[in-house]
Amino acid sequence: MKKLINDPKSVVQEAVQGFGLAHAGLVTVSEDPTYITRKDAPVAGKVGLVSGGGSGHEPLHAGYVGRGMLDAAVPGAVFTSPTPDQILPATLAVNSGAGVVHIVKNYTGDVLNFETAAELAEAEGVNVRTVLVNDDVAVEDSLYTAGRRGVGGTVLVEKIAGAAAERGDNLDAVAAIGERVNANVRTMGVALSACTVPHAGTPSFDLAEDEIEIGIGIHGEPGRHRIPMENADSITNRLMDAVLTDLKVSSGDKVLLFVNGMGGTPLSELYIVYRRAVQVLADAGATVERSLVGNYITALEMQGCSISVLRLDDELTELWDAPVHTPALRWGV
Amino acid sequence: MKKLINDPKSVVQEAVQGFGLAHAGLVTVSEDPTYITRKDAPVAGKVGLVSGGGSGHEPLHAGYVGRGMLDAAVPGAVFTSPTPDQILPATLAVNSGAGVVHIVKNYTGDVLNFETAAELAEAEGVNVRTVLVNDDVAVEDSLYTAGRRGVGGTVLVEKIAGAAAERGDNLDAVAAIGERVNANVRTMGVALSACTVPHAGTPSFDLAEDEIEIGIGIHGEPGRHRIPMENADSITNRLMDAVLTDLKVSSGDKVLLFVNGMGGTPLSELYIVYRRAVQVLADAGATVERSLVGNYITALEMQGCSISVLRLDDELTELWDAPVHTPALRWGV
Amino acid sequence: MVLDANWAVKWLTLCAQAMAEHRVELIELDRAIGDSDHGENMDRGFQAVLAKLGESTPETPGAALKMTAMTLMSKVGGAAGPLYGTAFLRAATALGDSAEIDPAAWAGALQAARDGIVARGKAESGDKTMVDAWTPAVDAARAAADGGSADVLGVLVAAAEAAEAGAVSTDPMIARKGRASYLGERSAGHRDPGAVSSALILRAAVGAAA
Amino acid sequence: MVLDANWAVKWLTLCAQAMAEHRVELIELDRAIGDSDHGENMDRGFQAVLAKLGESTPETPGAALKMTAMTLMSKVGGAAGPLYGTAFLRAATALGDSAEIDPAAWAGALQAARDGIVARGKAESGDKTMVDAWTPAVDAARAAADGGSADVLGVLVAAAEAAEAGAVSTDPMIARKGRASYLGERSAGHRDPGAVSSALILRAAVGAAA
Ligand SMILES: Nc1ncnc2c1ncn2[C@@H]1O[C@H](COP(=O)(O)OP(=O)(O)O)[C@@H](O)[C@H]1O
Ligand SMILES: Nc1ncnc2c1ncn2[C@@H]1O[C@H](COP(=O)(O)OP(=O)(O)O)[C@@H](O)[C@H]1O
Ligand SMILES: [Mg+2]
Ligand SMILES: [Mg+2]
Ligand SMILES: [Mg+2]
Ligand SMILES: [Mg+2]
Repeated sequence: MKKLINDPKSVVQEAVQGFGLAHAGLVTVSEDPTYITRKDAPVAGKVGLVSGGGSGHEPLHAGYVGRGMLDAAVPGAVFTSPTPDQILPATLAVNSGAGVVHIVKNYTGDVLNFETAAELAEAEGVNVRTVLVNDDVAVEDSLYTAGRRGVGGTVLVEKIAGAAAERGDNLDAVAAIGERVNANVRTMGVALSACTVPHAGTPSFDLAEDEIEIGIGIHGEPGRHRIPMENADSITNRLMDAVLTDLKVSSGDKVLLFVNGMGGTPLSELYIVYRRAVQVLADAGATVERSLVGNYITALEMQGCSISVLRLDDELTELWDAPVHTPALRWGV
Repeated sequence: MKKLINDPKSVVQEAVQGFGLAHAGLVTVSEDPTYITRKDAPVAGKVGLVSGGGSGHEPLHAGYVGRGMLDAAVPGAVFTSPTPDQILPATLAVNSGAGVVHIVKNYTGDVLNFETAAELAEAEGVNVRTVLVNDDVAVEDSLYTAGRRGVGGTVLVEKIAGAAAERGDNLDAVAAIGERVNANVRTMGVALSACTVPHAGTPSFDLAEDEIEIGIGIHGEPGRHRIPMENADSITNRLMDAVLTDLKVSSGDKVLLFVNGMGGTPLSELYIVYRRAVQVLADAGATVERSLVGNYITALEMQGCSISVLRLDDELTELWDAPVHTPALRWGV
Repeated sequence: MVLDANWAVKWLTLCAQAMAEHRVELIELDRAIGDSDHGENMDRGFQAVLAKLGESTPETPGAALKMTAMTLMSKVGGAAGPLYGTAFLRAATALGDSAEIDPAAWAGALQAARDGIVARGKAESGDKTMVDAWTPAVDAARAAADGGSADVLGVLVAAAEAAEAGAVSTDPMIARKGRASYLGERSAGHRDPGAVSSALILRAAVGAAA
Repeated sequence: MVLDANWAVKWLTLCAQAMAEHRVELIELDRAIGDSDHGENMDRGFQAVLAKLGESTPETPGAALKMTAMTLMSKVGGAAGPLYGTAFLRAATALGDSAEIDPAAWAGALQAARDGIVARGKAESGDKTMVDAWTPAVDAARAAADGGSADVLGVLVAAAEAAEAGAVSTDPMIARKGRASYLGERSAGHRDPGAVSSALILRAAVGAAA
């Protein structure tokens, strides 16, 4: 394992310190317990948005703290959800009195820790709503799983709910918008290589030179199944097929297409995937109204990508377009 | 070699197509010959900025086409400079009559091809100035080399010269600003792993599990020397040492600090490097006034980073802060 | 042999030792069907417990377990943090202020811990989780305590052995809760890391009493 | 045996064949001290030349070389594109409209090509570039032509052999031009890819005349 780190145990702490130094104008970093808040938090009258999860998915979530998106991000250890004693103070710090929305990716650990923090915050008089993101079509949402995972769609939920909060929507409205995004987005991912968790030191799974994992999440878990390597168009077809079927995309739909790199794949390859995904959508009669291509929710240095399709309506489009000013996503300001 | 591609021979073409689809509001893509122009080019009265080089460094250069930065980008084959028959029409397409600045990274191939294109453009009545970027302190600039390479500093030259052109500076002034940036920026890079050029199919060099290459460029060339793996702080010290010595940074200097990922390194690691680099600058009495952290000029999926330090003055800072609206760099708009 | 505050301190110390020793093994188990962090999480958590024990010595077993609950809750994260946090908290509550624990009380504490895990995580037996170590452990402890023949050490041993067997029993299971459930059938043929760490904890309880 | 338009077409066809055959070898050489693209660039360039030859047949050797120059210039890129482009262009200019090339004219064309490469690239002998293949080739061709004993095939052979020896001579050199110069002393011990492709081109000229 070769990484630009000093000590596996200090990876998160030092990365957060560097992040704080690089974006001192935008964010404030609390080191113990670790969380990051928007510089001007709490924003008077505004609903606060808090998200968090294991580290290793950067720029998620800290990169999305700022105007028009998150008020706070709570990073856990690498691939380990944060703890209530981090989530609670982050929640309190961004509560202006208008309440706080927790955006939680659906993993047992995240759900349990945010649940506890929400209870504790409620006990301190803060109204908390939780938006659970579970957009991963690779996992069947049934009694026999922990439910679909939250993956690429999380970025879209954070952006759009963030815009709703910024325009002054109340607590329930912001949560409702977040849920609407989640209800209309589906994601599917592929890995060409595994990633290596610093403290583990070995790749999270073993993949032969001619194999790929279809249906991976963002934690270096193996995917749903393993197939021989295929070309970009075939892989894209597979992912799009799963996404479009589950989302029931039909002719005339307007969508946001999000091709996300898992961390170790060159941007040029993401554009090759994007190109094919647009063709698939066109064949389905849908039009791509907005797009996002890049490394926005990653799994360390994993090679691969995920494709998310969000069905848009006018309001979601308007909120997507609204100004955002964070370290990792910025426009209109 | 596992890559999200269809055919090594169509990588650039398909990536450019995807890029054009994803950023149709910002850019226009010419496919044969291949070049990308700003949607509203030529901008009346404005000096045109053209850059280009081999592909594989995305988002450079096409990602920087747009308001406040480049008017055109000319991508060659992977790691191969583009040809005059691409550069010439790109130059003509963005010439509003105010002349065109070529921003050229100092590599024999780029220099020769841009030289020819500039001659041809001049023959068609376009005034061309060339800004040669050669910020890589890993290479000695002497009679015994092809001179220092253009690496990380290129992004800063393109942004700042682009802002000068946007505010209405004339041809010589834009070129002079570009040269001033180049004169005040130094870069040094490290690779933890090699990258694989699609048509070659094997990694560009072989590196043992406990070795790193110090002084790499952005083409997967081996570096100046190979050393045993070190921790992030030691590596950062080495890079900063070379950069600060060559740039003669002294107490009181204000700088822009740019930690660039080579493509396959997680963002969190770049922040760990950034953190140490800030400490080194503080020890030297310099203050970091602006910063940039991320994958901005890459070498496919290479793992590693480069550090660039640009000595700022008030004008350069103002131009850095000026609005920019491109696929890969955006603020103030 | 009595289960008092001294025993509790020794137990937690042995837990910390066990997690450090089995850190890599637990990471490897989690690597196979999860995300490679369980050993790191448990080690970090129990090292923090050890640090707390260095700061002040709890007066009762219940106080020791409550401190452990709070520490694990704030240091472990992931799924295991809240689950073990709840388990230790419920056990602490069950033990109350007692200075010494008798077999029945211990069986009751284990039961409370197990119920806490189920209440939080909603897993059933056979879902390939730590519940598959805890449930047989609780049953064995209860049986040993109820039988009346076992002394308190016998109850600890019964629980530990049952937990270990329970961990082994997860091998062929297809996970239906937690991260391993994403793998579907591919999760079969691997041992659940949380069940293994649970068995380590219950085995440490024996060591502390021996 | 005369060097006419037919020969030129055959030469360029054999060049394309050679580049395709040696594509991987040239990539490997460039991988060691450059950026792994030389074989790909040359193959792409000469495939384009081949395509042009399929569209229309040049009337003179000079016309064939001029078409080659323009095609390489627009299809090869990198350092090799402009350098070979200039080389073929200068050679074409030297040959003018002649329908047939005699030994002296061929030596002159090679000289012009070499001078073009030096004018563009500013490399000297010993800098570990294609110049180290071209300069001995020019000298050998000139000597053979001047001696008067060699027929035109002899001149071609002399140039090819000298270029091949020249390519081998780059092995111990430390690069001072082009991408390999960044490596400093680490460039020694490797053969320059451009010198090898140059030797392939000059060897193909022999094949076309044989
Ligand atoms: N719903 C659940 N109920 C009981 N135990 C669970 C549940 N989900 C996960 N676990 C346990 O947690 C263990 C994983 O813990 P850990 O790796 O630390 O957390 P994470 O899965 O968040 O990475 C699993 O091996 C399993 O025993
Ligand atoms: N200044 C120069 N003069 C002559 N030949 C050069 C010069 N620079 C590079 N070359 C030749 O070009 C070859 C490399 O070509 P190629 O790999 O296609 O281009 P690039 O170096 O741009 O990737 C070298 O092997 C060398 O022979
Ligand atoms: Mg985890
Ligand atoms: Mg090249
Ligand atoms: Mg885990
Ligand atoms: Mg090359």
